Amino acid sequence: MRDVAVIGVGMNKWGELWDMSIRDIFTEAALKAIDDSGVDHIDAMYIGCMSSGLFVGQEHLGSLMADYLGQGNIPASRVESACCSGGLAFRSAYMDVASGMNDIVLAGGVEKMTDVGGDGATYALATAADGEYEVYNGATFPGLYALMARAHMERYGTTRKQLAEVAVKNHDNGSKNPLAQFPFKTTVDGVINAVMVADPLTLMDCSPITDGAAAVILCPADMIGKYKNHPAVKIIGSGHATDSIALHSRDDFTSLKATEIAGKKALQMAGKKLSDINLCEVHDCFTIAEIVVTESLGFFEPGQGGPAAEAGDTRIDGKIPINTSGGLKSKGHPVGATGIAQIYEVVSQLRGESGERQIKNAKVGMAQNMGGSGGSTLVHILEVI
Amino acid sequence: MRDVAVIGVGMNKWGELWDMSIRDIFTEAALKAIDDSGVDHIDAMYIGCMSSGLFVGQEHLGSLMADYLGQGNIPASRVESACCSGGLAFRSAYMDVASGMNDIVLAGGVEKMTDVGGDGATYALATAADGEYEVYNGATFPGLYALMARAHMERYGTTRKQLAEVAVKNHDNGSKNPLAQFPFKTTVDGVINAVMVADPLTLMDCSPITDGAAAVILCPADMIGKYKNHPAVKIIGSGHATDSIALHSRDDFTSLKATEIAGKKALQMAGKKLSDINLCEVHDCFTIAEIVVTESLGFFEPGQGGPAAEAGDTRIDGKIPINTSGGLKSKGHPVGATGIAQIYEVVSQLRGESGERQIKNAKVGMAQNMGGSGGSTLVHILEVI
Amino acid sequence: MFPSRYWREIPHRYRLEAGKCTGCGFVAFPRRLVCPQCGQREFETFKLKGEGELLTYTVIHVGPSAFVDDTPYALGIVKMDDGVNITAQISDIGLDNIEVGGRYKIEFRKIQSDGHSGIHAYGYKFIPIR
Amino acid sequence: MFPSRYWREIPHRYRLEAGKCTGCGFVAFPRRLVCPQCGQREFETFKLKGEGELLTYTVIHVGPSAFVDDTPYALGIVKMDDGVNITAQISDIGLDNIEVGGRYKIEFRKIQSDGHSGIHAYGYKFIPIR
Ligand SMILES: [Zn+2]
Ligand SMILES: [Zn+2]
Repeated sequence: MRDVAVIGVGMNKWGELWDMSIRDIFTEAALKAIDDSGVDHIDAMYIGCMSSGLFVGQEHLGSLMADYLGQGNIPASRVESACCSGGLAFRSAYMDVASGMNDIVLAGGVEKMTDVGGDGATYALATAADGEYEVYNGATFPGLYALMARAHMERYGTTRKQLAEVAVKNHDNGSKNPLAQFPFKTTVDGVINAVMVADPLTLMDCSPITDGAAAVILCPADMIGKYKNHPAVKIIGSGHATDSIALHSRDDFTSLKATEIAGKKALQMAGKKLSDINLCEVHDCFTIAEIVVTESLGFFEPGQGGPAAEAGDTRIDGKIPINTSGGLKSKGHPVGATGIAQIYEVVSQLRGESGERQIKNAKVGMAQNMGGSGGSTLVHILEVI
Repeated sequence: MRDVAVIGVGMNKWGELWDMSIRDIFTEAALKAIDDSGVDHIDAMYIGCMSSGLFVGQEHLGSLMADYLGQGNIPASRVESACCSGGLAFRSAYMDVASGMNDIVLAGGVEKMTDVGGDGATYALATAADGEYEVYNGATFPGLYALMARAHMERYGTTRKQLAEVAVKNHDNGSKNPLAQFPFKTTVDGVINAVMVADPLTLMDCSPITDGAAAVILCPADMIGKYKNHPAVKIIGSGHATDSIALHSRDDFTSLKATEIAGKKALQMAGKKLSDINLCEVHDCFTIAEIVVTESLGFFEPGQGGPAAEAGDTRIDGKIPINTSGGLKSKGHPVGATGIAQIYEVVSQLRGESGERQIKNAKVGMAQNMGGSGGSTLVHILEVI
Repeated sequence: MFPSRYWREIPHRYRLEAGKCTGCGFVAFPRRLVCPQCGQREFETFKLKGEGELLTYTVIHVGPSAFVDDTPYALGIVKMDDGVNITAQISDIGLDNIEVGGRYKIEFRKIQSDGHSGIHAYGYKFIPIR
Repeated sequence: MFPSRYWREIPHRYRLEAGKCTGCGFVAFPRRLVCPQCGQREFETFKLKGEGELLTYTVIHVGPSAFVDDTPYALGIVKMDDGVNITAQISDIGLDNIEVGGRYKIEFRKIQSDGHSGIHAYGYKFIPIR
């Protein structure tokens, strides 16, 4: 396998982008990534998108986006793994370059979620769960994560306040991210007293409905000499694993096996220990998710994710900064784009270009992107060179 | 890049599979491929599916299918490129093995189209075209291919009878395929006098609505010694290209540029000439498609595809057998599965296992799989070793 | 709702028919074509007894349109004594009285009403065993 | 139908607003962010004159539900004199009288009616120039 580097990143301001179609949202982010990298063309493209079919009545994004990006007749593929479609696009582009098939490859992610109403969005998102044996019986995504939260609280004594601390920290970070959808700050009381969605999770435990896109440019590491706008960042580890689509089919609701396996694979491939990681973007679709993921990746012992969040260990100046970007919670969660936006953040931090939220001496960063209630996970590790 | 071989193929009987869910349809075909190959596990999986979101309200097939195939926590990805999602799954699996990331990889395709009614299926399929600038104005898929047919007839004098000959030939072939959805034979008059769908195309010019799946197993060529149930078949060429999603955005409606480019790329990579190809499966979603594709691949000069079909050049005993399987027309067209079923046919022919429809001395075979009105195309070339 | 899909799931939803692997005894609900535990492909029909223990639950306040008249409603995962976990709504108990570890049995109930035509869809719910 | 999507396309559908690349003159309908011909990203608003020549057509006998009352209807691609191709329905002419090469102009018409509420959606159709 060839070594692969990320030489460009791009992302637009996320939010309710009423005046933009999905084709324009994607193209805008892709052009930013191309500009950032300095390439004059791309050889191939991967687009992560969860459900443009249900959200905007349009499939076949490979053809559509290659067309609107004006890059000629290049190979362009859409990949899907629910909310980790973006992470999957990144891995697909990585394998494409690593295999030697193409040199300059764009990995992007997009979701246009606000063309349908809240109920349409709930329906579309629920297709990431088991349609016949979860959704049919009334399960929603906040509901599934609430089931995990309850189990975690019962087993480890995780508190309502600890969950809220995750949201408070991520909104703090997001307030320093000019591209975040909700850059306001919040408080523990603000989270706990928000409208109840699925007990114990309130609206402020949940990531929002968002329109947005992000894109990055990959090339073989031995070609980076040509593109030196920024410090070069290498992809040193990639892990991908699945788990049962239904939460109830798993032995344990307080850990995430796909995340555990994907994390270990990525570390092994990278030849790194967890203590080498300087920052990590994780899939905080709900506050409880960040707590469970940080435990399943091994940053904290099982049951210690909540206390660690409360102690500030995951803040920008903490032991292991988690979601310096603001996470899905504050930055927004256009599902297909989220995994690429995580890479955007990790690369920006490793380059030292994260402005107000920059952490010190970031050399190695990790991104964990998750689909459904944890039925699929991608973990990537990047290092600045 | 490592050399890659196909060591197993599987497919179920296609049709209206009322009593099977999408998870069972896929799993059945995948188990057949696993059995055919003799492998005791798979390392990773790619699933081509156009729109399980719109057809059955279920996304996240990577997690679902890995779960129901009982292969543990393997990486499993869903890829989509409308009606060539299967071909894309094959290419993705090929690159995965070629890159060295995984060894035993399953490429599968599935579509469950009959859970929705005809109108729901029409809506779902139309998402492969430009939703805002074609479908909004009343375009349907038969309509888009009828626009190509009219242009081809005006420019080259292609006749109504020549279109019909494609359907007659493909039903002849399909009548020898025990897995085909519609293994009946038909006549030129039978095609021409069928119900008009989009002038000049009748119902018998159109591929049907189908439930079905197919799967193949890939491994590095240097591992085939372990799996010798059948003659080994190597992947020697892979081409992937896109074109504008809207038919009207193209300079020419009588040829398919993405097919032309993908075909050339595949031949170049394989180091073969068109005259080396002993059989070809093409994407005959409509009769006119087979004529245009055989021209765009270069088997016939522009305008000669119709006369060639009439002269019998594309029959099993003709100069270049096209769609020995019966094609999409007779075999059925569960959109995400079609590209993998083409590989199934090519491998079966190259192994000499195609029974009544076996062609003589098949050494090199080609498969061309197309999305939308030609907005994306995959071409693969395989050789028996 | 997809009618043929609904019809196909009736053996599971109405009759709690699972599959038991003839190789290792793994209980699959719904039935499967291959055992995730031992890889065998033969299952015998196995009717769940339908009693078990609540592992976790939530009360859903914001529900999908098909359930909008039912909110707030409780949803839980029960570990059946037969060895399989099931997700369903919890009924016939005050929302404040639900506790992890409680015993529940499965009963056949109306699950949702679909769209304008108001067709009812049926299935199983958890009812407390007192 | 998706209301915000419909609203977003009004400049194209109601006013035939295209974009003309300031670099090479390429006409983009709908407007684009980058020119596929020269790669530049500046476009000026350009109102299509709305006349051109029919390149190909079909008569659709089996239509989607939104158009089911309209079948059979003709659909064609017209090459606008402004240099861009457009797909739309052909109206105000007998289905047997349509010919490739005919001259057509664009008119603003009702395109489809959506679902039970019967909200009308508007846009352009091709009308023969006699
Ligand atoms: Zn077993
Ligand atoms: Zn230009």
